[in-house]
Amino acid sequence: MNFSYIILIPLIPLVVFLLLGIFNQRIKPAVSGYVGVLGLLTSTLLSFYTAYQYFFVYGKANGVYQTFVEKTVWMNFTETLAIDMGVLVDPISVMMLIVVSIVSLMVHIYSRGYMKGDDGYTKFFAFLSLFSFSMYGLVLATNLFQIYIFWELVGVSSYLLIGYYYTKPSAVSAAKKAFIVTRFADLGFLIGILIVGYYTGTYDFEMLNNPEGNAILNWASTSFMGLSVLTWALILIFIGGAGKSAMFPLHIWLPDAMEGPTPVSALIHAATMVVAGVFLVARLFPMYYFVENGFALNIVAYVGAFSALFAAIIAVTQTDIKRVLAFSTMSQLGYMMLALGVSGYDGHEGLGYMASMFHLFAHAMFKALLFLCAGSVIHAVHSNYLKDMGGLRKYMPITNITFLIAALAIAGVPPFAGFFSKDEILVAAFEHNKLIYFVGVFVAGLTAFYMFRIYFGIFWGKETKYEHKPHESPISMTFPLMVLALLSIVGGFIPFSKFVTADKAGFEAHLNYPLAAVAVGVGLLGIGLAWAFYKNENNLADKMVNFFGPFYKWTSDKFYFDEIYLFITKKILFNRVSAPIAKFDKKYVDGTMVGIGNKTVWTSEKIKSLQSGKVQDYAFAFIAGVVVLVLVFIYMWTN
Amino acid sequence: MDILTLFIIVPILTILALVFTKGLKQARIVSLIGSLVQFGMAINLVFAYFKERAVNSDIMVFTKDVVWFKEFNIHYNIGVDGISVALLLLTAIVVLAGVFISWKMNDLPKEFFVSLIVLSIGVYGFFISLDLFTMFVFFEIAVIPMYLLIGIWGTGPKEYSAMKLTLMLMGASAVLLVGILGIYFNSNADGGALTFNILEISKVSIPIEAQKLFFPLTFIGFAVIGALFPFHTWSPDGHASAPTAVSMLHAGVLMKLGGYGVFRVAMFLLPEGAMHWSWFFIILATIGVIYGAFAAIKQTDLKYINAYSSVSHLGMVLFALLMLNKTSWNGAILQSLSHGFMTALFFALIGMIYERTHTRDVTELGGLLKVIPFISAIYVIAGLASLGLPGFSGFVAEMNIFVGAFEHEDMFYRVATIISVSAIVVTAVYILRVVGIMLMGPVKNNAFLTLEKVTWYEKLGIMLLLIPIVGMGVAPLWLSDMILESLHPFIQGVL
Amino acid sequence: MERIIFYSIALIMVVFAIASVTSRKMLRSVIYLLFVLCGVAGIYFLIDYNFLAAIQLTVYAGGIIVLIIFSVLLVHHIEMQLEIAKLSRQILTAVACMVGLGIFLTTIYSHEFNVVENSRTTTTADIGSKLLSYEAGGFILPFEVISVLLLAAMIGAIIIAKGAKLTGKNDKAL
Amino acid sequence: MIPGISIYEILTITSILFFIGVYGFITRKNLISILISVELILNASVINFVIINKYLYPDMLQGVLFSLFIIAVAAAETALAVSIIIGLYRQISSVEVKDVETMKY
Repeated sequence: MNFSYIILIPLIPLVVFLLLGIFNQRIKPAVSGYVGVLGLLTSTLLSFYTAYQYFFVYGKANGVYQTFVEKTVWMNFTETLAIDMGVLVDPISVMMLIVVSIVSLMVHIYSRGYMKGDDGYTKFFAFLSLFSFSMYGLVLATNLFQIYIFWELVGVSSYLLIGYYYTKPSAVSAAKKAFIVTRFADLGFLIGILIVGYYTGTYDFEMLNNPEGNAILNWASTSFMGLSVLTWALILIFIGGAGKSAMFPLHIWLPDAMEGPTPVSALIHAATMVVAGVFLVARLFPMYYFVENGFALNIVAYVGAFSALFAAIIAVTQTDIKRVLAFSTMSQLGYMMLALGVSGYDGHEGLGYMASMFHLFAHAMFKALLFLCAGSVIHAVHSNYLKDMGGLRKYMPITNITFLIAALAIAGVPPFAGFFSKDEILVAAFEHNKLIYFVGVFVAGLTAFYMFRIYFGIFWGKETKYEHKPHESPISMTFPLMVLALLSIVGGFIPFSKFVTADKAGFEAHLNYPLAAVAVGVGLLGIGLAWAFYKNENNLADKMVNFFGPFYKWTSDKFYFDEIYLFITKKILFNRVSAPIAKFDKKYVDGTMVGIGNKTVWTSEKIKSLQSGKVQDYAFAFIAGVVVLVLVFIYMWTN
Repeated sequence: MDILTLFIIVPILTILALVFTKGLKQARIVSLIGSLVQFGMAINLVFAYFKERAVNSDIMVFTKDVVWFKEFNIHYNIGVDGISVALLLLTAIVVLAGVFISWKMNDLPKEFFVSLIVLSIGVYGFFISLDLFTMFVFFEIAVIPMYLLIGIWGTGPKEYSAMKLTLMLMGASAVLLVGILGIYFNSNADGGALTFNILEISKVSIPIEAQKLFFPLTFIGFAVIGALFPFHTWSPDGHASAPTAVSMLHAGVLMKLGGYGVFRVAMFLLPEGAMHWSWFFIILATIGVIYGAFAAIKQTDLKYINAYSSVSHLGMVLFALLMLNKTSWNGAILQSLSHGFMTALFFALIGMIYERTHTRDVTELGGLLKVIPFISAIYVIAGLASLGLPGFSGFVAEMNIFVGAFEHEDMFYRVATIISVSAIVVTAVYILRVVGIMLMGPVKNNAFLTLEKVTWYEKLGIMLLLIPIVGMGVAPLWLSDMILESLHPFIQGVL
Repeated sequence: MERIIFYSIALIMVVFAIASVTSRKMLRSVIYLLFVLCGVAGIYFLIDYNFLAAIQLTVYAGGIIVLIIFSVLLVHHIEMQLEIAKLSRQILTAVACMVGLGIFLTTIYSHEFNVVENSRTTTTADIGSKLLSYEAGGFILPFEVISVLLLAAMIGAIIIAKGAKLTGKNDKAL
Repeated sequence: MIPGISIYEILTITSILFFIGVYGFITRKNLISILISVELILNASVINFVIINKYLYPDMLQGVLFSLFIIAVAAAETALAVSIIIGLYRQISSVEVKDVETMKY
């Protein structure tokens, strides 16, 4: 079982990145596109080979999928604590390899058409490769520190790609926002890592996740403020995950991140990087589940559920199609989180875990597809706004069909991929927590509604006057659409419960027909409403807007979260903390030092008049001094 | 001639050769040759060190001892361990890069290069000395040329800055001298011969009362040059006024003398004092870390931003040293190295930007990525390195510091650690702010469109600094292990 | 008889000395000084040092005073009132001087002088031979030094008083 | 020897003269007046030399000779002082002390 070749999967994009980055100016754009695609194609093939080998050839022993680790020391902290670099092969990492590979490859191909003629074509592919490298590194990480390292690297690739149109101020500030918000979350992650490292003495997932290992068994040994320190650590780590996965209230960067080129949104902000948070929780799932009886896991569940609901509500009111998709992403990520949150560990109990991973997989396909379709539409009409679109089905048939497939998939209509994964999630939620279940069902309805709202808004509805007649995108762009659409259709039939489960043993999952019926019903209801409101021009939608009144306004302004954050950063952090510190430094700290200097000068200024230049003064001082000295001496002698 | 004394001799020879040069062209060629030789020697030293270390397990290797002032038992006593080797390499690289960056130094080139090399003599001497007094002498040699370099070749209120810097550092030296003499007079409690030799002093136990008295003096004396809050204010003004190469050398190397001195003298010779006082200085260092970062957010002058960022980063070094364990000490040394390369790179880039646009005010700049892509891209990379991105040296250093600092269990240390850790977010804020305003966005001034592209010597200077940053960040193992090994005898003293 | 003469000379000296340092008219001040110097000569006469007294009269009273009077006349209007120091300054100085005087006097009076009763007179010849003697205790070297000093002072005085031209040249040279 | 007059009385007189000279030196504001005060101080000390020679060491002439030297030096000094005063007066038209303080600080 030699799997050292797996190291090549991340390394090839890295080499491509270095190549394109260093010879940026000297490479013809067309060549760089081919190099990028080719590099990723190799990685993709290797990923598929790995998956085949792992799942079907050697992965299983005694009915349980084994974890294979190959690693080498990267840096020593102490005699026992070190950062290792290596690859870890287990079901979720292999699954993530597949997800990343497919989406990334599709996006690479798509970008060749989408970015054609752009100034920074080579740079774009370089950054894409950097991102792919980081993402592969992240999913293959063997320990917390390695995942943190790649975590930061995906963060920075995301920063670079969001700020790709760097002359546009909105893109610059969006990139900055994304990086700083996620960095803030990473602070929690890092502190969590430090705590884990200190109290368990290891960063290795194998050691940490072993249900019979010291880390999990001794969770109660140290407590802080009523909770085990490990619970705190897991909560902090979850904050890191929540930052990347745009969970409430760290979600504000995701909608703005849509300033990046659309392929980037598809790759990073829909399919891969944003699921890193979910992946992180899944990666540490045994710890979440066993430490303090899943206290931290409950938090994950509620945060996920709330984010799902919150984002879905906002998505209904947005008019920028990419933002609708962004909030939809956030909502679906909430879904995955809540699925993890309601999951158990053994066998069928771990349904939530399996469902979450399943949904992650399916979502990656159809959400990437949605974004790429949106990109195709934007490419055609040169606008992000719903009001500039309408009736495009005639001009862009392929985009129309693929978008419809994706929308049906996300709405949970059988037999598309979303139906199966969402159904498993709802079943898991129903079995563990009814409240979360109802939230889930409601969100499913909302999802169907807003997704078909934009679908009808774009492809049906009133035809807008276009300056240039929109046309279907080139084959390099539609090919990925078709591939992803195909995957969105058949993806649901993959028997995930055989492969990816919490205890790695696999189980038989069955459809729960009553619950599935409810979910499908709600989805169809949402689609029906959207049909009624938006398929043809009518004023039903406006009536609804008026009906909800101020609530609509809040929602479309995203509940003013951006403003709150802006207030905290600009008003409080910049003006109430930073500016006073800068002033304090100038005025008091520096002032004291300069003051000491000035006092010295002042003193000498004062005493220099003693040196008046008048001989008489000196003579007087001399005489008086002699007299005084003599008196002193006499006094001392006589005593 | 032994391998270490050459580090003093070669610069002296360079200076002698410089005296006979005429004009910029000859001066820079001579300095370049001198610093290239120095650079080669530093690399050779690394290999020689590994070779020697394999057969020699003394604390210091390549030692040599010559009496030069008998009455007070002052020796020219030199030797290196892994830490000094790393710092010597840093110095050689930064000096070489500094020569490249000063390629077009048109005013009084000869005098400029002479001062620069005198400064480097001080630094080299400081890192190889094992005798407190000799160390102090070299320390002063390093500080004095700063006055000339800033006062003559500087910009802006240069006289004021030069004066402020020199006076504050001199003040610190005075305090330091008291500390060193305190150590000297307690170096033999049983009434034997007094000594300045660090290794010998470390073997005797200085009375606890004396340690408590002299630790703060020694610590502050060294830490002022390491920009300890609230004695950091010389640094923003000094850096802002200094010419590019001097800023590089100063922030990159000279400020490292502080951390190194604290470690070699204050911590090593006065361990009980260190433990007694650590809480107090941890508070100062923590304030410095977070305070420097916040102060940097509001600055508009590029050099001020970088200077405050140095306050923050070097605060981290002192913070790590005060944590008194191997991991954090390793982090402190790595952070010194990493900050040395990074900040030198920053100052080099700022110098290039200033040379082209004639302003350092961030608000006047914009869209530079479009007009000078190479410099701007490297600035972004340096920025990312500075905010502790994995793959660059800063990350390696900071993680060591944090993991080390986290080994203390009690609440005080925990809080201090978490505050310091949170500085990484603030760092991101000010770095990205500059990157966003200055490099990205639309080109603000049409005059920028004709800016000169990067030249070969600038590229060389940049690459010299960038390679170690990336090297340390990607493969930290050999360096970190070399330092860890050298730390061993030092940590024994504390435990 | 000598007592009476001595006391009257002493009185004159002290009174005129005080007058000399307090008078606000320059010329009067100089004349008062002349009286003091004459008093000094008187004391030399009393102790039988006639040569010294003569020197005192010729050099001091004759030479120096004339010099000073000249300079006064050159730089001053005779009627001009001199500025005087602040009262506080005067009092302070007076107190310091009084205390100093007190210290002097207590020291003097507490010291037992080994007075030798005599009535020797010193002739000019004695002084002359002593002054030019090469032997031990002779003063030939100081005598020569003083000669050089006087010469130097003479040249110096000429150069300084000549002033403007020379300094003008010097300025150029600088 | 002055019959009936002890050395103490003479020394008292010279001390008084000396301090009058000091007083004048410190309080007068005019260079010439200061010169006058200096003469007083010199004279007081010259008398001391002579008197001590006469009363204590009548066989020797050191005191007398020294007083001669002092007189000579005083003459030289006065000559120089007067020339300085005149030179100064030519330059700044004043011989007041307050105008001559370029040596301060």
